[in-house]
Amino acid sequence: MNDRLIHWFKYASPQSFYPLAGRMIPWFAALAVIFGIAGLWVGFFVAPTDATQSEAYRIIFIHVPTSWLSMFIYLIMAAWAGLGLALNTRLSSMMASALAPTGALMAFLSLWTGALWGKPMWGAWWVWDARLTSELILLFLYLGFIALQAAIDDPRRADRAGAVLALVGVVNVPIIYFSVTWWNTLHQGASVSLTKAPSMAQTMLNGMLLMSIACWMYVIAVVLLRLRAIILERERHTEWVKHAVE
Amino acid sequence: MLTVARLACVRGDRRLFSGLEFSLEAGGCLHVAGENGAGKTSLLRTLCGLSPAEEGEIRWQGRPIGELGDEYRQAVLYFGHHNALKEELTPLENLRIAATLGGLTLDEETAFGLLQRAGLRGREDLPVRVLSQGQKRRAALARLLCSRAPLWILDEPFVALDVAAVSWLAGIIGAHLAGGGCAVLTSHQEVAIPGSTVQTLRLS
Amino acid sequence: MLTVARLACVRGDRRLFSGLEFSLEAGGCLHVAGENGAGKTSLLRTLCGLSPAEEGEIRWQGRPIGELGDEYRQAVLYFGHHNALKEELTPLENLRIAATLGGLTLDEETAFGLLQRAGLRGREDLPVRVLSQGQKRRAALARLLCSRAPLWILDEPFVALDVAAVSWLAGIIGAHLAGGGCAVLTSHQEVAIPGSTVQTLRLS
Amino acid sequence: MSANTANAPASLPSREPGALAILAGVVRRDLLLAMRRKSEVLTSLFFFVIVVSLFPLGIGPELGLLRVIAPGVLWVAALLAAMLSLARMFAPDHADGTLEQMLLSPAPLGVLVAGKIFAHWLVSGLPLVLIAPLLGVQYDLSAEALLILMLSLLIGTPLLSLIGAIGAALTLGVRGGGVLLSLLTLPLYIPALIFGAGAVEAEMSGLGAHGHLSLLVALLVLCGFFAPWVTTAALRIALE
Amino acid sequence: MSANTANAPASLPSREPGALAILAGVVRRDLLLAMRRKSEVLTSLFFFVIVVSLFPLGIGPELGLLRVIAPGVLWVAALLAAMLSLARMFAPDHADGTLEQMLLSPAPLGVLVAGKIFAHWLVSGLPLVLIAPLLGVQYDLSAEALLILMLSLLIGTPLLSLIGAIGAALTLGVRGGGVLLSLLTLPLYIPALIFGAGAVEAEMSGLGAHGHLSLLVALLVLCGFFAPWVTTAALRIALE
Amino acid sequence: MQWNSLAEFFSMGGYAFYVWGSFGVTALALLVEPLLVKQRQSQAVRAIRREKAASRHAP
Ligand code: HEM
Ligand SMILES: Nc1ncnc2c1ncn2[C@@H]1O[C@H](COP(=O)(O)OP(=O)(O)OP(=O)(O)O)[C@@H](O)[C@H]1O
Ligand SMILES: Nc1ncnc2c1ncn2[C@@H]1O[C@H](COP(=O)(O)OP(=O)(O)OP(=O)(O)O)[C@@H](O)[C@H]1O
Ligand SMILES: [Mg+2]
Ligand SMILES: [Mg+2]
Repeated sequence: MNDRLIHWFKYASPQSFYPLAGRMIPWFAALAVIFGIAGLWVGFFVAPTDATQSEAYRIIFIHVPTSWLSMFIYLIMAAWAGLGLALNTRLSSMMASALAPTGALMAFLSLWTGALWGKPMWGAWWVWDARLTSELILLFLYLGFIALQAAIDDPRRADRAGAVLALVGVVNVPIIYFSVTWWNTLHQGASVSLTKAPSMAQTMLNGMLLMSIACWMYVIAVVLLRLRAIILERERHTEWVKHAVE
Repeated sequence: MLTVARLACVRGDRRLFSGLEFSLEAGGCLHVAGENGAGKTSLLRTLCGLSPAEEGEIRWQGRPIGELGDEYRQAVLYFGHHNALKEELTPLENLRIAATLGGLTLDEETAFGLLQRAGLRGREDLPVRVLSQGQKRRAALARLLCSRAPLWILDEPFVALDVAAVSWLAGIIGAHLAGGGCAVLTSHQEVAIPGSTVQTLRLS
Repeated sequence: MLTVARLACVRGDRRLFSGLEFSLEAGGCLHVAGENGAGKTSLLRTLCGLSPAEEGEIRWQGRPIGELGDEYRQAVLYFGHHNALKEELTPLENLRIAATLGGLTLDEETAFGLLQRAGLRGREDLPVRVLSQGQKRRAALARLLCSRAPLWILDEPFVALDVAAVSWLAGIIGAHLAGGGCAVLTSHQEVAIPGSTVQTLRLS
Repeated sequence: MSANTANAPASLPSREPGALAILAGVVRRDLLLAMRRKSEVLTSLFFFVIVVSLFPLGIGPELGLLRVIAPGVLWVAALLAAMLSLARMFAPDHADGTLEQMLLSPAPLGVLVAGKIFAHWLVSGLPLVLIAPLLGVQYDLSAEALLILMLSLLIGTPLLSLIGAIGAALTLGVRGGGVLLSLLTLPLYIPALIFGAGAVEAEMSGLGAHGHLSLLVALLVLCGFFAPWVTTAALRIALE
Repeated sequence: MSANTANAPASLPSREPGALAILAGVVRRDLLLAMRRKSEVLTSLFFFVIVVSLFPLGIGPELGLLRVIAPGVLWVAALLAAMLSLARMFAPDHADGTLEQMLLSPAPLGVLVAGKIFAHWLVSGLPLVLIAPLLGVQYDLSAEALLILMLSLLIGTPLLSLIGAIGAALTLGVRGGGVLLSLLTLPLYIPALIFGAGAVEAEMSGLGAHGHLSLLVALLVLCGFFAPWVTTAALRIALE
Repeated sequence: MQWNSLAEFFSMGGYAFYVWGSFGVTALALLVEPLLVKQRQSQAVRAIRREKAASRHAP
């Protein structure tokens, strides 16, 4: 085993990661606030009014980042869980558990903002569109993962069971997406469809990017925070935790 | 045959035992004693490989049981608090199914004979549901009669049995030991196995 | 207090016993013995009024139990093979619920004290599911400590208990008898109740 | 009786609760169990949500079509959810011996049963009423239709619990209880389904839901009187 | 090993069965149990029939409308019926200790699991396939549509059993297993629902069901390979 | 900048409910989540402190 690997394993132990995470959190939180303010500024005060959607389109600045994140987080969560299952590293399983609630929140916000956008644009809070449906199912997958872990008392068992589920789910997500797309496009009887602005103004794109970065930073900060709590809960009988909590 | 070194067991936030050491030779019988909640059942499940050991090592014929896998499973017979009987089926059907799972095909005649030896004459064809507590237990124990596993792990096997059945069971275990097998069992009473001396391990 | 005359019990096409007669006075304890499947559990359930008697009569304070209805139910405490515990709830919650069903409101303090007497100190707040076999049994037995029924009907109450718990339970039963109650119980072991002589009824 | 003093020492602070206290006790117990299992509450709720959300996936996304079938889908889903939760009304208590203890309890069995039915509704009926509007929105129902939907479910779900209790008690410990239970309760549920879904449809087609709703209320009153009583009798038979 | 002789006297006529014999043994055992319980087979079948027959009562008797929603209703009903029977795939064996014995059995666990999944399909999937045409007739489906319906169910129901086994194994012995099971399996079932109902709809609208059916087959092959394996892993985790 | 007055900003071209509903709920969620996590953390810390105190008092 070479030195770098040992170094890596050192940080892969909850004991050494706990303080590291504690030092990282403020930086990411600060970045989240800075990018968030910048993004909101661009979104509300720089980006012009949309020709077809008037001001309602400004929901995009929150809708798109949350939608993207909800999908990304699931992938990352499944990767960490799979790593934990394969290598039996405690920290990666904890990372997966820490990501899930935030991912679920992002999925919920994507649905919520989407529904609030849909009412003025399509005249309905909800349509059974491919994208919407698969986002709803993604939320179910998150909830399943969280519920399964919560239902198992023994944390080690919870980690492994959750990992199996997350991996099965990650295979299923693309299948769902394509099945739903195909289902929907085959019988396009719906009176409404997703109308996208033909070419997004550069400022809009900037605003969206800034907000996305802000959301990323937020997610990292809050996930690290939750990870610290999980580490404490799980390792509460070890000496180092008793020492760390003075 | 079975060697246990520095074994520890944790349930919830409670450490039930640690640093447990014993070894068992062919023909040996270990009686695990201890008060309620001492961790006897937990120990037995760990010995079977059903629960992972928190610390320490369990070796069978000198090799860790984790490595042995199927080979170890073939060598172990576990009899727990649960009877592993289907209430809707008859003792006869239950026994034959259990034998199949144990890797053995049992024809009806043989199974019939084994149940009679277990004292279920005339009850072979009733659904287990209507049997008395002790009769259920006997039906479950009939499995021991057709096992070829050298290591028997029995969790409170004498519970709910009447006096005759207790001495019958002790005889069965004795024959198993005499044939070169070994056994780990728990009980809150004294255990006397004919033709064999029983080591006692007391968990506290 | 309890008088049984010409009682018979039939299960399926099998007559388990018939012409059974006994009577039990205040302070008396009856140990029903018999091999597995002799009909002990069936007898006890009939005595409670859970199964109807095939033939014969059961009288409480001189009146047939069928007539007494609620009054008899108030007088009986039945403890069977099943623990009547909810696995998801803690022993504390289980005990308080059992008390409510028994027509008694128990505050948390008292229930806590009773469980401690049953030897569950430190386990009051775990779900029953994770308790050991004997601890479950103890949690169920705690119900006896808050019962005001004069007639206790206990089916194999000593099963799965360790030695300390067995003598604790015998003491409880002894106190109940000393207070003028009476008890019917089954067991495959000898039963010794401090301060009381036990009649034995052997079903064959 | 002199025996009493032996086991209830003077220091034991206890009193005999009245019928109402016992009722409250049973309800509290069942709610506690439901909270502890969580699933109890969530099973029927989640089942309801699932069934309702699956239909668009099977049928297609046209809102016009979905709106037409919405009252039927929502009510059938509620009925199935109620039916599934019935098996858990008495069966766990039967399996672990608690029901025996209830029968041997000095408290009147009728009160215990009424408590259990009420708790069952709180746990598996009320949540459906509360979530129904959210699901109705997915089927593009109007605000008035949503209101009538909630109202019809509010009257209808206790009815389902009451009728179902009889079936649950009758099939207790019987082989093949599951099917039997549905076989028995289903025909009894049909009037509730017809009036319930009918109320929403009538509202949507502008006819007014009043007639349907008052019939539902009449059914509820009738069952409220008789069902606990019949259930008690059925329980005694089942445990004999 | 010398110990062997002690417990298997020469007079005991027995031989070690191969993997296939064990598979057959497990299937035979589960079928025997199902026959003994009867309800096993009937529950999911009856549930399927109920759900399908309730809709016309809730929605109204117009055949035009019913025909449009028929594929969706039938497939959703099949999916729910399969989902409900899942809880009984491993849970009874878990409760009475048989599953422990299976894990300790020298036979490969994968084979045992495959046997159980196959038996589950025979008991709760196949009957649905056979009864489906009868129910389809109630919804005025054409003969071709009925054929495609049966075909899609014939491919789809084993898929449901396979996917469901994973969920059943994961939620074994877990608090609130019931909801969790539906929460976990539902999202995984959706592709099967969409392609299955889609096949029938495509046939009815004259587009041809071929594409949908081949996708279903592809899914089945995929799951046939992986599901027993994943289920085995989940079972080991559940019993540790 | 396209807003002539604060009122115009808040009315969002008549889509106030939708726009502020989205942003408001999102902001609320993003504020509440860290608080909940913080609470979880401090609960864990408190449990550990309690345990430590208990083991110090025990012999
Ligand atoms: C509940 C309703 C909605 C949900 C669940 C939802 C979900 C999503 C998801 C998952 C994405 C990311 C997908 C991707 O990038 O491929 C997305 C992106 C987007 N959504 Fe929505 N959406 C909803 C409603 C709406 C509405 C009503 C509109 C506008 C009328 C809208 C406009 C957009 C736009 C413009 C994007 C960015 C697309 C891109 O950059 O690729 N969404 N939405
Ligand atoms: N999650 C948990 N938290 C705390 N303690 C636990 C937990 N799970 C199990 N335990 C304890 O672990 C022990 C398990 O004991 P086990 O079943 O091995 O006992 P046993 O020696 O077989 O007892 P018995 O003689 O009663 O069968 C019990 O004392 C139980 O209270
Ligand atoms: N349907 C039936 N047909 C024939 N025999 C039956 C039927 N139902 C029950 N029995 C028999 O009735 C008896 C019931 O016995 P019971 O449970 O009362 O025994 P017990 O004395 O409590 O035994 P144990 O000591 O094992 O608990 C058993 O012998 C059982 O085989
Ligand atoms: Mg034990
Ligand atoms: Mg008995």
